[in-house]
Amino acid sequence: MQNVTFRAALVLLALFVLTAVFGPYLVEHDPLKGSLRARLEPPLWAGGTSEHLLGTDRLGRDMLARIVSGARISLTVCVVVIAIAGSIGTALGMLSGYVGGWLDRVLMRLVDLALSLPVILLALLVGAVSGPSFGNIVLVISLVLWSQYARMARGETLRVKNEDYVDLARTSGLGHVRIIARHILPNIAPALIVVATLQVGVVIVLEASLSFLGVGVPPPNPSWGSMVADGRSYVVTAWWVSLFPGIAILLVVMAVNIVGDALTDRINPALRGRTA
Amino acid sequence: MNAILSTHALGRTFRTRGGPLHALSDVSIDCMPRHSLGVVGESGCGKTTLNRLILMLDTPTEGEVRFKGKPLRMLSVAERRAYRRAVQPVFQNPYSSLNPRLRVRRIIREPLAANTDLSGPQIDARVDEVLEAVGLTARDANRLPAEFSGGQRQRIAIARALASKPELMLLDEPVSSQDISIRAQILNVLTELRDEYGLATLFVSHDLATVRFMCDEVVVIYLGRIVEHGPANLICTAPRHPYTQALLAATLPADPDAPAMAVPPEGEIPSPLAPPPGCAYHTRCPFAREICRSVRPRAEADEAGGAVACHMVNQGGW
Amino acid sequence: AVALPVMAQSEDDTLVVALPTFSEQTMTPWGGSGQRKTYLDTVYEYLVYLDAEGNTEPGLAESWTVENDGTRWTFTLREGVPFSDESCGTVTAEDVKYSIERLIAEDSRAGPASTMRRIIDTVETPDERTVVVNLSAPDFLLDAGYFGEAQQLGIVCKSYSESQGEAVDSAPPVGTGAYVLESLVDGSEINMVRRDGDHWRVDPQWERISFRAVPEEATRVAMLRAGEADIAPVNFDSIAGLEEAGIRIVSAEKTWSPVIRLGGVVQSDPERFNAELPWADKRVRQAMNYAIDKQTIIDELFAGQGTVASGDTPVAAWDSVPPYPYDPDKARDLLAEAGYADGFDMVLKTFTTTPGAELPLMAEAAALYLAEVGINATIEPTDWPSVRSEWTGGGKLDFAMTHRGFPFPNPENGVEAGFSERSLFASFTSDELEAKLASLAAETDRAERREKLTDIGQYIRDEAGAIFMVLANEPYGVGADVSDWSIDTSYVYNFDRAGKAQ
Amino acid sequence: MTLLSIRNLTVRLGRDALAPTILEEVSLDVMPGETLGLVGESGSGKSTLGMSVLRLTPPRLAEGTSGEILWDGRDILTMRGRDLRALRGAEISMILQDPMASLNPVFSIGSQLTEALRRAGRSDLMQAAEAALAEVRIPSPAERLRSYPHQMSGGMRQRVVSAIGLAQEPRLIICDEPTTALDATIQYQFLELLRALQGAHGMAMLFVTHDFGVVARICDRVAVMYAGRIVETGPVREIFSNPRHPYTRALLAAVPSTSTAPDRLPVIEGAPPSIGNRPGGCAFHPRCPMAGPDCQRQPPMERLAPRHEAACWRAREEAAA
Amino acid sequence: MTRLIMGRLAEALAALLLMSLAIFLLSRVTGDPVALLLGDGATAEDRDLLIAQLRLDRPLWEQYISFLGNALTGDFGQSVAAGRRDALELVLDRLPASLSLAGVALGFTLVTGIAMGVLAAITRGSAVDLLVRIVALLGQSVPAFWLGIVLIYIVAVQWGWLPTSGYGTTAHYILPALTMGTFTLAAVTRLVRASMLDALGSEYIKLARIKGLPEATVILKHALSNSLIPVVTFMGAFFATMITGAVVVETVFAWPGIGRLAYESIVSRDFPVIQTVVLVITASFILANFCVDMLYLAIDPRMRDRG
Ligand SMILES: Nc1ncnc2c1ncn2[C@@H]1O[C@H](COP(=O)(O)OP(=O)(O)OP(=O)(O)O)[C@@H](O)[C@H]1O
Ligand SMILES: Nc1ncnc2c1ncn2[C@@H]1O[C@H](COP(=O)(O)OP(=O)(O)OP(=O)(O)O)[C@@H](O)[C@H]1O
Ligand SMILES: [Mg+2]
Ligand SMILES: [Mg+2]
Repeated sequence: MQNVTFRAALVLLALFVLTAVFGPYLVEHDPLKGSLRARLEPPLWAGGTSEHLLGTDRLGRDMLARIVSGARISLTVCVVVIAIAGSIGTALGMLSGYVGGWLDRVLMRLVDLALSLPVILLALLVGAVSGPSFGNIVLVISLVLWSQYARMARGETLRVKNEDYVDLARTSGLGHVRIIARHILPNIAPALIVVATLQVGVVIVLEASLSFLGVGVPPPNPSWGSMVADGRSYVVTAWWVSLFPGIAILLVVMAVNIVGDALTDRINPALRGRTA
Repeated sequence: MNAILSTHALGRTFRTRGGPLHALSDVSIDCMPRHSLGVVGESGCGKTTLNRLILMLDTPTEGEVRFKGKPLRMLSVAERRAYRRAVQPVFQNPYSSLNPRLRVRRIIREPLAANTDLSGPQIDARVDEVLEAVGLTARDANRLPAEFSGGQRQRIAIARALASKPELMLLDEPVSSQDISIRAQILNVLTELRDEYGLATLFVSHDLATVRFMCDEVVVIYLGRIVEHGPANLICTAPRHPYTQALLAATLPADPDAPAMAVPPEGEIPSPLAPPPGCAYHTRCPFAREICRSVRPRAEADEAGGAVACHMVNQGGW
Repeated sequence: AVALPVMAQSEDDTLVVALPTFSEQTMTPWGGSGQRKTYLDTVYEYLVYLDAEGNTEPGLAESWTVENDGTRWTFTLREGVPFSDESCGTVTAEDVKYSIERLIAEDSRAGPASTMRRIIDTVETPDERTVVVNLSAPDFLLDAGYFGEAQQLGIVCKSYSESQGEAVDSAPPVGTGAYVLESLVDGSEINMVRRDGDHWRVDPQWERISFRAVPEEATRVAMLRAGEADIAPVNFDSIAGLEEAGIRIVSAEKTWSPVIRLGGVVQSDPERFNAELPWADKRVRQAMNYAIDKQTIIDELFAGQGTVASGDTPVAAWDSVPPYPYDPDKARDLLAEAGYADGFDMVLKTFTTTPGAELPLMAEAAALYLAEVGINATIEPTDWPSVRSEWTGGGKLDFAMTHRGFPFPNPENGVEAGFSERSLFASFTSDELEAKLASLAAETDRAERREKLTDIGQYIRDEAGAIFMVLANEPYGVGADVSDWSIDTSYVYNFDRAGKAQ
Repeated sequence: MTLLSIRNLTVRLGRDALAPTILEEVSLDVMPGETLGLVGESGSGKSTLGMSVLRLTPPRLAEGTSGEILWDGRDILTMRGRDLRALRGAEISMILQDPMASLNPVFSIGSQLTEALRRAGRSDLMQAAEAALAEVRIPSPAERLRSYPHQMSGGMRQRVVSAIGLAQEPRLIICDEPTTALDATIQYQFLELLRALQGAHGMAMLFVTHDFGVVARICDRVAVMYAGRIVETGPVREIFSNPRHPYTRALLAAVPSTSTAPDRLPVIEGAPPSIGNRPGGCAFHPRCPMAGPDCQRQPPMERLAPRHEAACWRAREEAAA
Repeated sequence: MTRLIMGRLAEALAALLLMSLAIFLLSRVTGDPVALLLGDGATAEDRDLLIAQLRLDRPLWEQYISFLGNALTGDFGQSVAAGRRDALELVLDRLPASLSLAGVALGFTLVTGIAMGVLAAITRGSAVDLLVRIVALLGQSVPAFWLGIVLIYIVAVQWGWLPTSGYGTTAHYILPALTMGTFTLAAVTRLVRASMLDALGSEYIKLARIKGLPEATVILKHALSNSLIPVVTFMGAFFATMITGAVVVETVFAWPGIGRLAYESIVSRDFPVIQTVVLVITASFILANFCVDMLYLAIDPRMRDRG
């Protein structure tokens, strides 16, 4: 049972990545071009035409094309955010755990503070400073998420630091940098990968909320989150506008979580549930 | 003959929430070439602390460790490298002492690459050599630790220690996590290597029987202090300190007909945060007198080449 | 903060109006923007009212005259109109004078405060019932304009306001309207209850009017559908669905004007004129007007509720000015002529206001059309304060923005706000236009003024001072419990005149 | 008259008949009042055997359990909820290996102890708890009732665990390596305590350990396990003086002692097989110096002396040699 | 104990200071409220007048210092937009609505999450387990605003069971709390399931079973009490998520809380209110974390003996 779901999730994720990479070459419509005359057309089976399988949005753009190219945008946001938040969080967390002492205390307080940041307000402020842009979203979401990596990296570093092989490396006279690079980082990486996996969903949903408040991925580029946000006024009249990107989000989030859970089970069951 | 390594009134006090914790106090030992010294004591008595101080993983709060007569903190960079080559540890837990992400070859190379000037091929040759010395094969060098059993891992750890041709091996309970059949194998490997390479060993253990097997000389520690010190056969047959006697009594022989020992242990081990004044063992000692409660006994050397820190023994009290 | 609401107390008698915002949620006419008229108009009354055709009707002023080429207005007050607070008695000239002076005071936050401050010279009260207003510039439309129902000069009780001191903005309002404040929940509900006795002007059918702040349009629509709200402004896209569900749509006709304003073309001010812009060339501006199929945008995005605009604010005098037709070929020709055959890149900033949720959508639609003629417009969503401070900050702007053209109480002031060099908000002028405006300001003949105004409109249209888009309606969903209700013109909500279905 | 009789207990990793077996065809009897030692190296299945008796194995192993465990003639393996609960604690109890982990960290000693006493039908719970602590020689028991586990030393905790185990006066107590985590001197004290308690309550004890010293000290009888099977059982003196299975013999020889210091310890080459790749036939044969072709077949348990049995084709030869 | 509290207090002050500085700077560079307050047709003189009135003409550091100084005396300034109302009063007026909603949402999340987590743990690997985890995940993958709107349409409009929006009665809490709590539900469920599995596999649970305790006691008393410890650790973070989610949920459900106030004040550049709101939110986080620490002491005896 577990295995079947895990495989299904993996396949789904692979599809997601493939769609993000190759999808735009496969759909015939331009996700940015539409015709006002063909706006809000329902999907094929709900009375629409084969021209637009999943219908059209409020500017007459093809939903399928937008969902496909939205995959790329959402994936890019995820990857960039996770790369930024992950590297900052990991670096600080490792430092905190490795050095210890007052630095650890200060950094961990900072993490607590970051956890209690009213993120969305900050996002709004930042959004207001320079308008919503891809960079801002990434910045703001990273600002929220780095702390999770820092926590995990610190905890794991503390664990690994106490492993005898680290002491052995020290008795061999290895420098701190080498010890961190060779002995600590590779051994805390799996836990961080799990965090990263589970954060994919968080990022997508957070981006959607920011879009709702008007500081998400700027139009006309479609992200799944902004598509759901755009479609909220049509929940009754043109349900497909928000439902399809919503389902896309749902499937991906579900898949990454299942994969993430399975990874945790495999990599380090002690981390189960302690992430994201 | 000069000691490879010696400790002089070595002490380590940890600052903890509960106050100062004297993990180790006034410990002086000498590790002579080709000589094997055992350190026995129960959990928390400071065995690992001693090890870490020697390995420079921790710094003493009192006293010092000397390498061939020179205090560790005064070593030059080159001497430090030499020290790191000369003194090699093997730790208790073979699962934690091998980095699971590195192949065996990398693990064994590490001290060589860091502390010797050997070239790449020379190092590789050395890796193969030590692997064979501990009963593994050169092929094993390309595997990951996870592919080995506990006993094999401990062999890898020993190979790693052996690689830089040390003079002294520090063995911190190297077999206590092993099964009986594996334990014997490792102990044999260690004694064989010791004889073959002419190594000195400092063997730390909580088990008197293992120490007896491994060592010429034994130091008994209780709550961070040496209580008795002497040749292994004497300690295990005619212990004089009441604690050593209790420890011996508690080391149950695999013989249903063995007589119960005269001095069975009593009471709890006191917290190292609040060690009893005077002789730390007086709370559990059946022979304790008034003086034991107030005056800390000094270790006095005797004719057998040992020393006992006990008022009663030293004053011929019993 | 007053008492908590009396929930669900005879909902049948309560007219629930769901509004996107209470704006500043202050209770004095001068305490904030005109958006608060939604609820304040049930409390405060005006000197002059307008009928359905926009003609003036007596309000708290029984009669009035204008003299001295439009610079001296005399209002005679209606007798015996009582304030809701007994201690205030009836409306006197002193109350009116106080209300005017308070509205134009330096710390007033009312929308028209600065313009009014500029034109009002002195206010005199020769007797209890007479108020004389001396203007520093002629204004023939003061009655229908700044002093009228569509503006913010609600008449307050002087003694009450003064006794409240600084706190008056959040104190329960005292006016002469048919309702008084019953209770409020900060940011959520403002509940008005009908005053006892007959009212001189209206005969309210609803015992209570409850205003609810519901920022999310989808929620407002849900409230209408669930019968929780009786009246609520809705988006054009919601109209079809609501009508299907049996909800009536009542629109304020042509009350606002979605437009795309072009930055950096305040040509008479070197500080604010950016000659490097493609649209510094009139032909480019015209091309942009030709390129967009505005009728389709109206049909599709505005549910047909609007007409193609020929100006960037709703001004009646410009009704005769013909709008640009949709002619992409002509647009391409003009662009080519101007040297932009391959088009150019531009930034189009957009934002939502309430109402005005359609602006970003309109921007995207416009961008789709502009792309057809080679103009690549990048949409930059932002918020109103940001663009507004950028726009009013002066300097050579290099972007365009969507904007919501407001109806001005006095169209001449509106034209000045948008097209006079003096105004911070100006989006386009030229020396020629400045001259025309000066001539308008000096004109004292009523008919001539109208003529000149129309001429200005035609000029701005020909110069393509903006990308004129739509003259749009403002749709409200109205539930079955409300029998008749209408918005005559913008900012006149008539909630106190809403009928109740039997 | 046996107290507990285990018959052909097989435990697999799951229901599947091909799943790896942890225990294979284990048969074992415990007599009233006796102490049976169960020795074997890590992974040989000692804990699984102990847990099976109380039906405490995780679901996957429970599914794969077959055979019989008879208690008063009733098969524990077929018991259901209420009967099982009546059995646990009151009839058979258990002391676990890790004194640090076997007490619930969030409840006081007193509350954990009274839980067990309440089941025994005691009404004077506090006094009874105090007495129970006093019996396991915990100083100032009244105060200790209010302590939390983390406030006690390992030895004390293990004594509390035994007090809980004994609270309902069971007829059999299973001890799963209860002293492994203890210091030598503390282990000694604890063993003495257990012996005394056993004497006082007259209960039988199944003592799991891998330490022959402990076995020699407290057991009447020993069962030696290797790779999920019992390879030899017998009275403790028999086993120590006359071990018949080569594995038992090798194990005994491999233990260092304080009384002698040989140059080399006799060793068993190789390592115990991990579950899942146990060799066919006698699981010990790849490491056995005496193995022959017949060792490819599983040797039956053979009676060598009245109470001494071994499963080895060479058991008799050995006696002769 | 006192040391713990003093330490916390010092940290809280530092955090508040840091936060106030960040917000101050961030809000000042986002443009000023002047443009918004000026009527159409205003001139440059009008603008200068307003700037002077709002004291925005003074240097930034001076503005900040005077803000800090006033804040120390409890004066957070007056709202620029909302008719000179006292900013603190404005925020405190809205605080109860937000806190009560977050409280109800937190309660809902905890109760449901714990129940689901326990259920999943004791049926580990079964279809029930999978179902629970999927249901929990659903919540995490649906943006709150969308869920809110869909819930309004289904529950309030279609079925007519609950009010669509607004504030006042108990019924008004249900949909927003559900919406707000759903996101963290997955986290709680996951956490409880994991720690419950740890607990169920632990030695002390074996001991409890060895005692012959009924299964319900074993699970609900012994296992659950330990599984709740990690939940408590994360409660501060959950609370933070709730308050953060408030901006969205309060907007959708027309809830008069500080989330929306904050949003509106940002949109109108109402500096005093922005600052106050953010500080109040930060302070409430710190308070919440402090409560969590206290709760920790209550639930885990091991903590009581530290420091
Ligand atoms: N970093 C530290 N901080 C505080 N106390 C410490 C630290 N390291 C060790 N101790 C304490 O010092 C004492 C000696 O510890 P050590 O690890 O040396 O004992 P040991 O003899 O090796 O015990 P074991 O047999 O359990 O390994 C113990 O009481 C331990 O708790
Ligand atoms: N739930 C389980 N799932 C999978 N394998 C298990 C499980 N429980 C036990 N085993 C395996 O069964 C074998 C026997 O385990 P058991 O704990 O009974 O050994 P033991 O003799 O008690 O060992 P030790 O001396 O280390 O306690 C081991 O190889 C173990 O890995
Ligand atoms: Mg140690
Ligand atoms: Mg076991």
